[in-house]
Amino acid sequence: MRDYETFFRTNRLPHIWCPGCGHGIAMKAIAKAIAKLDLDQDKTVIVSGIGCSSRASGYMDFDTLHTAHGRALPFATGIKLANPELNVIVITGDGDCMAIGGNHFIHAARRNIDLTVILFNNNIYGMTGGQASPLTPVEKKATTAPYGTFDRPFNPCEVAKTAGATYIARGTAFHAAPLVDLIAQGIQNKGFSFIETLVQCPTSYGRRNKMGSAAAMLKDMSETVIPLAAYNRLSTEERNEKLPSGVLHTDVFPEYAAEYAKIIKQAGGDKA
Amino acid sequence: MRDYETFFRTNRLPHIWCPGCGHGIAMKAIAKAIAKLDLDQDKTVIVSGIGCSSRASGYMDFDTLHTAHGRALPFATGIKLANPELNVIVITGDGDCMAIGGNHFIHAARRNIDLTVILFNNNIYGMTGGQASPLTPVEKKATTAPYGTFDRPFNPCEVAKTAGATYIARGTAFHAAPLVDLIAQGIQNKGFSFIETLVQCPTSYGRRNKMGSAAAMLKDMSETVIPLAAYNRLSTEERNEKLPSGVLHTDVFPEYAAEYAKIIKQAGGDKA
Amino acid sequence: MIIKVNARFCKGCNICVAFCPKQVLALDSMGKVCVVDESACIGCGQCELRCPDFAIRINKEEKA
Amino acid sequence: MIIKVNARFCKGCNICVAFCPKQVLALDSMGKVCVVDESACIGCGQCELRCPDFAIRINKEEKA
Amino acid sequence: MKEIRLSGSGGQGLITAGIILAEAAIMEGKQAVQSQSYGPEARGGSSKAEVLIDDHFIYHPKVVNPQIFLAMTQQAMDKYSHDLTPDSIVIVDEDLVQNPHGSEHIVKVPITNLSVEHLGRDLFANIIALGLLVKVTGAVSFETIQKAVAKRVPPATVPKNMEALRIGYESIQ
Amino acid sequence: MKEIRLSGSGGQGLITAGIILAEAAIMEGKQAVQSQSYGPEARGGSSKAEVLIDDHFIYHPKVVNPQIFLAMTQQAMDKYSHDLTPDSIVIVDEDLVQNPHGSEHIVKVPITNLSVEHLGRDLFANIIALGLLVKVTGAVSFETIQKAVAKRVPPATVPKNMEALRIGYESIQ
Amino acid sequence: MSEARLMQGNEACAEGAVAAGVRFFGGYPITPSTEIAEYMAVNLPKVGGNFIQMEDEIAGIGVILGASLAGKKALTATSGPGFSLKQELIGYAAIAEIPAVIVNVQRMGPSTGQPTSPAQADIMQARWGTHGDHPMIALSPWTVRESFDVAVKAVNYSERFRTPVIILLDEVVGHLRERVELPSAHEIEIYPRRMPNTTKAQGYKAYTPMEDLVPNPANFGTGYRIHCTGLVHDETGFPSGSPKVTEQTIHRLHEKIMRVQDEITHYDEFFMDDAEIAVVAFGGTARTAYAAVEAARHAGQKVGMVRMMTIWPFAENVMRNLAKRVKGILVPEMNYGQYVYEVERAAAAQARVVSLPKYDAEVFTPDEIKQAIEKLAAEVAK
Amino acid sequence: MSEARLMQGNEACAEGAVAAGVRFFGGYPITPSTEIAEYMAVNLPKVGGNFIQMEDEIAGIGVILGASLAGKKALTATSGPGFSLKQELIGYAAIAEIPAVIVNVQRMGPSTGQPTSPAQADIMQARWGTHGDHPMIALSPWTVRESFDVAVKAVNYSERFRTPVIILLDEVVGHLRERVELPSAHEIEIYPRRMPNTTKAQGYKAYTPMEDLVPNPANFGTGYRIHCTGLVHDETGFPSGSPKVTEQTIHRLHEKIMRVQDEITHYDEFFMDDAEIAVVAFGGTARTAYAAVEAARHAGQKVGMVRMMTIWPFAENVMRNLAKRVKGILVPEMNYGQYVYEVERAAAAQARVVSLPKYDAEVFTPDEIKQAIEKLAAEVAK
Ligand SMILES: Cc1ncc(C[n+]2csc(CCOP(=O)(O)OP(=O)(O)O)c2C)c(N)n1
Ligand SMILES: Cc1ncc(C[n+]2csc(CCOP(=O)(O)OP(=O)(O)O)c2C)c(N)n1
Ligand code: SF4
Ligand code: SF4
Ligand code: SF4
Ligand code: SF4
Ligand code: SF4
Ligand code: SF4
Ligand SMILES: [Mg+2]
Ligand SMILES: [Mg+2]
Repeated sequence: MRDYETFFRTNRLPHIWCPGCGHGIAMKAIAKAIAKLDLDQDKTVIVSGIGCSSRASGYMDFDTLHTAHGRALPFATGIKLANPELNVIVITGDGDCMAIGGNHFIHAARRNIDLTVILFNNNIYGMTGGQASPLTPVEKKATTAPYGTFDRPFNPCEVAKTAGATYIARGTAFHAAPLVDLIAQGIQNKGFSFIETLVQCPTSYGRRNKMGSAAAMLKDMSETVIPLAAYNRLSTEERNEKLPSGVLHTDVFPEYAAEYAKIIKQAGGDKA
Repeated sequence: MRDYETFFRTNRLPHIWCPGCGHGIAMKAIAKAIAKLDLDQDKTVIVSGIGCSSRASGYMDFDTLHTAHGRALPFATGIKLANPELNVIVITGDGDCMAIGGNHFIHAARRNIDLTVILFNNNIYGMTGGQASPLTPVEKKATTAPYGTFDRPFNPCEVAKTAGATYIARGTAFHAAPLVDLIAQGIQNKGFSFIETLVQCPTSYGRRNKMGSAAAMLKDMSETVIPLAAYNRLSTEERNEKLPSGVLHTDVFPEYAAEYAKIIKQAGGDKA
Repeated sequence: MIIKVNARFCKGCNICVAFCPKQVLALDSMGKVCVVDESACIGCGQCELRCPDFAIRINKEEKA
Repeated sequence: MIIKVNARFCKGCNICVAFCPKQVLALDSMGKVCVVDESACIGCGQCELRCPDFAIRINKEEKA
Repeated sequence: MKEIRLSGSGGQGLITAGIILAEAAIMEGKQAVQSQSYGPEARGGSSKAEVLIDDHFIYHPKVVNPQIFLAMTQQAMDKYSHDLTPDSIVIVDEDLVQNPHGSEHIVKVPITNLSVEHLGRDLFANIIALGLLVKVTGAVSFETIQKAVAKRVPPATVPKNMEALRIGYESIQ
Repeated sequence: MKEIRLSGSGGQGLITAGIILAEAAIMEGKQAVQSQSYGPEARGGSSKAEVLIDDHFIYHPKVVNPQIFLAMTQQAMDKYSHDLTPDSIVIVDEDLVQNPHGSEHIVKVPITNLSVEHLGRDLFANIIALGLLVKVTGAVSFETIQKAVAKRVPPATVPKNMEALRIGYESIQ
Repeated sequence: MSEARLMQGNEACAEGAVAAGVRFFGGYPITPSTEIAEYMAVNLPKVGGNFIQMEDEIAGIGVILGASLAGKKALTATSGPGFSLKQELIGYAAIAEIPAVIVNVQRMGPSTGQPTSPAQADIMQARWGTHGDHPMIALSPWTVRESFDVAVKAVNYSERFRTPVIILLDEVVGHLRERVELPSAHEIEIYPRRMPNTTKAQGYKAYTPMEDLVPNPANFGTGYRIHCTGLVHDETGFPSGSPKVTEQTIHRLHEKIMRVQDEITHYDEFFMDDAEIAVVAFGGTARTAYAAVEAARHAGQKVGMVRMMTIWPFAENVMRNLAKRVKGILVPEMNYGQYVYEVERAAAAQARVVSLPKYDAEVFTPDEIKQAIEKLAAEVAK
Repeated sequence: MSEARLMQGNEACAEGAVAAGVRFFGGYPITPSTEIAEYMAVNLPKVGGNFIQMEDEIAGIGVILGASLAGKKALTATSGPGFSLKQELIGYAAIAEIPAVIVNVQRMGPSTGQPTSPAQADIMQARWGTHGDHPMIALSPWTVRESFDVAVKAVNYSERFRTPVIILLDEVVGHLRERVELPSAHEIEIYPRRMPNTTKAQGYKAYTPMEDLVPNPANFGTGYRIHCTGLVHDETGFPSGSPKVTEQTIHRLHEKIMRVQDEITHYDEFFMDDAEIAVVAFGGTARTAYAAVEAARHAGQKVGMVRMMTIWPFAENVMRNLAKRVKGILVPEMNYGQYVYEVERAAAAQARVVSLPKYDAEVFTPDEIKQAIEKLAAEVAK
């Protein structure tokens, strides 16, 4: 058994994601990051919303919380504030986080509350069978975009940054090894951390968009996503075709739970 | 009678905003902008949410819609799509737009749908009596921040930009004359336009924060808010104390309603 | 200059008074704006510009 | 190298096969991964790294 | 049971006055309830506060027979006086209520002006009104109302508020 | 009334097969309903499709007495066979269902393998099963099922699908 | 009538809505309603209409209310979790009198529950889900064909009464495919958008009730410059805090629908002539109930069935009379017992009312209902 | 008992919650509930608790459910529009069995309605507002002191049954200031957070029901590594699609509360000994009803009053018996008639049940109720 496998609920495996689904790769990376940091398994909480990606909480052997669609962040905020000693990790999907959960996302980032959010971005609503998400690229097809999408997707890393996140990174299922580090660094950041993880959904996205097998989709990622340094060397035009990976942004700001602790102190509640 | 006054429902005036409330100044600027552009009064729609600011819709003589708290943008989106020949102007507050309505805000901006959103930013929940909003500056007091706020406010112009708005400006009630132009330009932009308008709330914000009279609050604005060009000349440190005004950002992107019209054409529905 | 005040609209917020460069305006005992020195008015329109209540208006002297 | 396959977990997605630089792996008729040339394996771990189902594992030859 | 209604415009401090009156009654061991109703305006508009004082628990918490009706604006006078009876005592700020009505028993006092004149600002009109109300109703003793006011207002303003109370109390015979 | 249940794993195309069967029945002027049930998996897991065919309107839309039960995986065989009767005919993919049960009348055909062997991929197994079902049930004529399949599948795949139907139809006597 | 074809309930519902003139759909995907959105995405542009996927279900109803105000007939579709989220704005539509149709393809709840399993557990929510007093029209089809018809009716009622109308589909009917023959366009009666009957110059007020108690607020962009709000308002459409106006407005909202309650109460009776037991059922459950009643008849039971299409307003008179006609009423529903509360109330002890709840995420079998019929028959025979 | 003082209903409610152990408040301001949030903002930090203002009402309930899972007793407060928005997650709390208290200070609706006007029009919504089947406990205080007591009870019930509990305040009581004497700390009984009774090694399952049918899921961070979901789940807490598990789970959710229904049904009787007419009332309306009943008694009517504190579960037995004791039941409510539906059902025609609705955004006067009593008395005398 690999060390990180102690973080799986092995009796619930194999998971029910489709053959070739990238969510399994991303989940493994989280487990590895936790192993790497040697977090206390009993003091770590995984919170998710609803979606294929959000099933991950059920497979991971921590206190785990599978909330409602889009609502992982308010729950996670409550957990963190109620017990700041817990490591709170949020697993979410592109629909869960950026569509229905968009407001919670920007507000959690604004508060810089110490949560680590890993967005499993498969560019689609996987669970409900392939509807467009706010991260579906222009011209891609979806069951609710039968003529191709035309509204621009968000850049979730930029949204997180503007909203106030203090650690932002992008990784992919293809670049599975460096992804572990990106997540680990996010967990270590005392503040709101966001790791966009590109994953393939061969079933609800790849097939409809004729992107080939899961392996072919991973291959695509390997070409499209390049290290930030390399990306920065590209011309503006060249950048249109590419996405930077790695740590994209860090900043230092007071963390919400810690700041509130000060207020409790100021009010005398630390002695209560 | 001033030309722009034809855009008021004079039988509903005087309005019920408090003495010295900045919302009246901002509303007047919108009416002047409409007068300046000579918009068809019967083809212009004002949509608002709920809040003191959102009362403006009741005073303006167009088709007007006073929706629910935070929901002005979905309604406005429906109006624009259903009848793209209408000019749709949205009046909202900092709570309405950036707290409960935050998700609709970033998504409407993302779609670049042709709406003009004017945020009456008084840094507080005026209507409910002075609770903190996501735009309340750090350390200011509010009834729900009796020990002073400590979570950073959004910069709504930056949020709009990252989300995809194609026209972004900031004005103030003090700079009431240039504000008219900023709004007019926003209306002219075929896409999502956002004008943050700083206004004073002497009742629920100024008093609690010992900011003096309405006039004193306006005076403050006159010092804090400076033209973008001047702002750009400041050092990073100096910028912390100031806010830039004027047109902060423009961009060109396909507009949502127009793009959808193409889809209708593609599907043959233009002949239906 | 003709300074027109709509007393029904005026809420006595004092903004016009504060921003008038010529001390033309003041609040009366009922807390409404009043013109104390019309002749000093330079017609700059600052009062009208920022009155939140559409309660004061400056008209250039009309000919005829 | 010891290549361990957990057939119960393997969903036959072919990712490991596609990314193996040495053509060590293939899918069998039941659509599960199988090792066709264990000796060619260089232990690079690409297969294990990206298997979404934790179904394949590369162990360096254990001593004793 | 004493049934008292205080009315005026938002910002005149009548709700605070009502609260203080109710608190004073409690200090004297009585039962008291206080409620209010206001319009959509944050300032201005009309608002009313009602105070009921009794020796027994008060069930229905609103004024049914207004014994004392205070109006600090004409608008409030008109809006909240529909149920006055011939026995009701109507107290008005005589400068702000041009047309008091609803009962024969009308007490006119230049409440706001007294505040401006004697205390420099209109801010203390509500406490002057409170002094006046105590005088008219005898709902609580003057000592108690003094204590109650002192407990509620910012310490720095206690002397001025005591003065306001006295002005009100002594404004009629 | 004909009551037919098709079961297997998500992605095997059994719901499509059920739909085609129902459409064929309608082409013959009959009443038909089709329903399905599936687990939480997007692919894999177990799913079933049910088709009822009758001359009259069909009220209760689910199989009550499964006359024909098709199982394309062992898991589906086990999960959806609880209500089989001695009269039920059980049709299984003999390579994928090691342990068929629930009735004496068991028809074993290497459905998926036939698809791979004759048509190069396992993709056509559902249509082969459909041919087989038509043969066993006589629910619709072979001509009608050919028309129904041709109407549903992408035009380019019609010949292969016709071949699949035939293979299924002829796979038993 | 068009040619017979196999069609899904959700699809028929969407097609019916379009046939009734719906030209705007806004929504958010959710099982088991997503096919409606998907149908609209493909087909609305073909008839010049708009489909928009919104950021969440709240926006999904907000956008259709906006579109409706701008003159387009509009619909959204969802399931339980989304229906809960839409409640605030359903109330908005009720008080602001905006025509709109909300489809709820019910699934097993509460919360995420069992997304792919059938239920009829949002019956009471459809009536009482939003805060404050308001009337509600909710219709529940039992066949695929009727999903089409109900959609037409729902759109028409929403336009006629200017009120939100709920279509309570359930997973059984929504996902069922069955043979249908749809009416052709000329067979479908369409209630057109109400228009102002006076000009602005004649003193038009947006919310003056007509004889049928329904006002004619002008579509936006037609020159009337109306004001629409979720605050209590008077005939002008502007807020009013007056007790009289408040009372009148809330009362009128109810009365405009309740005065024609019998006209909009749709139901079928089967085998009722000599029935001593009645089964009251709706939606997918009614299909099974029919099979059970038929079987029980064959077995000699004097049992009939009343199948409700109109769920709300509650069929007060129908049920009151029914209780006088029979000795026992059985109410099978795929929930813990909801509609039965109202039946019991209306029956006023005139007949024995028995709940037959089913909440194991499966549909009833005919046998389960038949047995309950037999049990009830035995009980009332005593 | 503490010293007598003047206190507002909202304030007393907040203070009661803190006294019962609430250490977490998340919410979003809305009239007329905002004072509760404001009280918490000031006072929770003083006792080491957390106040957080969230971005909307949905987040307001989400955050308290998270805090509750992490071991803090938690409360949120809102009014109609926010209560509608919270419905989805109220259902989540019900099925995931998370203790939480939701205060709804009712105001006039639907939609924005009349924000500062009193109403009791969310009675049915409190029971049926979310999708799917679930039980509900809702309590409504009628005095300021009882607002404190009800808060304590609500927190205790939410912990004891691990279920969301609704406090149905109305604007009348929420904004009323009155003389109160509060109990001192040692007089308040607190139901502590339930804790696992077995270790992980002993095969602990988070959702195994105890004898009282309530499970003991461990607080997060205590080493049990539990899984919590809004899907239907079995004793382990993990999702299950089995019909048997589904049925058992939904049934248990109801039964854990319904089995002690009588114990948690709180009400008062006044003047009932020889009453022929009963007035059934709750919240602010009950105060006026009391005055009316007292006046009617003075005028010689044989009228009594039953004042309900427990609104849900509905006091089935109390009402059934009441109908047998009196000839007529009058139900005054500040709404279009809601609670009366249930009274009418339970009365089963044993007594004449009359609704006295009030929906003009004003409170009842004693006279209005007294007249209705007299009218009813005359009717039943015939
Ligand atoms: C309130 C609510 N709305 C909609 C749904 C239906 N739903 C479940 S998952 C999902 C989208 C999932 O997409 P994403 O978050 O990208 O996750 P993925 O499945 O792609 O991993 C939707 C719309 C729901 N469960 N609840
Ligand atoms: C769903 C809902 N939640 C809360 C409220 C209460 N509410 C009304 S206005 C408002 C905040 C207003 O603040 P802002 O948008 O900044 O407008 P302002 O009054 O400051 O102009 C709130 C919280 C409401 N009406 N509806
Ligand atoms: S549908 Fe897509 S996201 Fe969901 S499990 Fe399958 S491959 Fe993964
Ligand atoms: S409370 Fe503030 S925002 Fe509202 S009307 Fe008064 S000054 Fe304006
Ligand atoms: S600015 Fe306007 S409202 Fe204020 S005092 Fe002057 S005239 Fe009156
Ligand atoms: S126009 Fe200028 S000078 Fe004249 S009153 Fe107004 S502010 Fe003063
Ligand atoms: S990557 Fe894993 S699941 Fe896919 S074929 Fe290889 S071993 Fe099997
Ligand atoms: S370790 Fe490398 S070489 Fe060996 S099987 Fe895996 S991918 Fe192929
Ligand atoms: Mg996704
Ligand atoms: Mg504001």
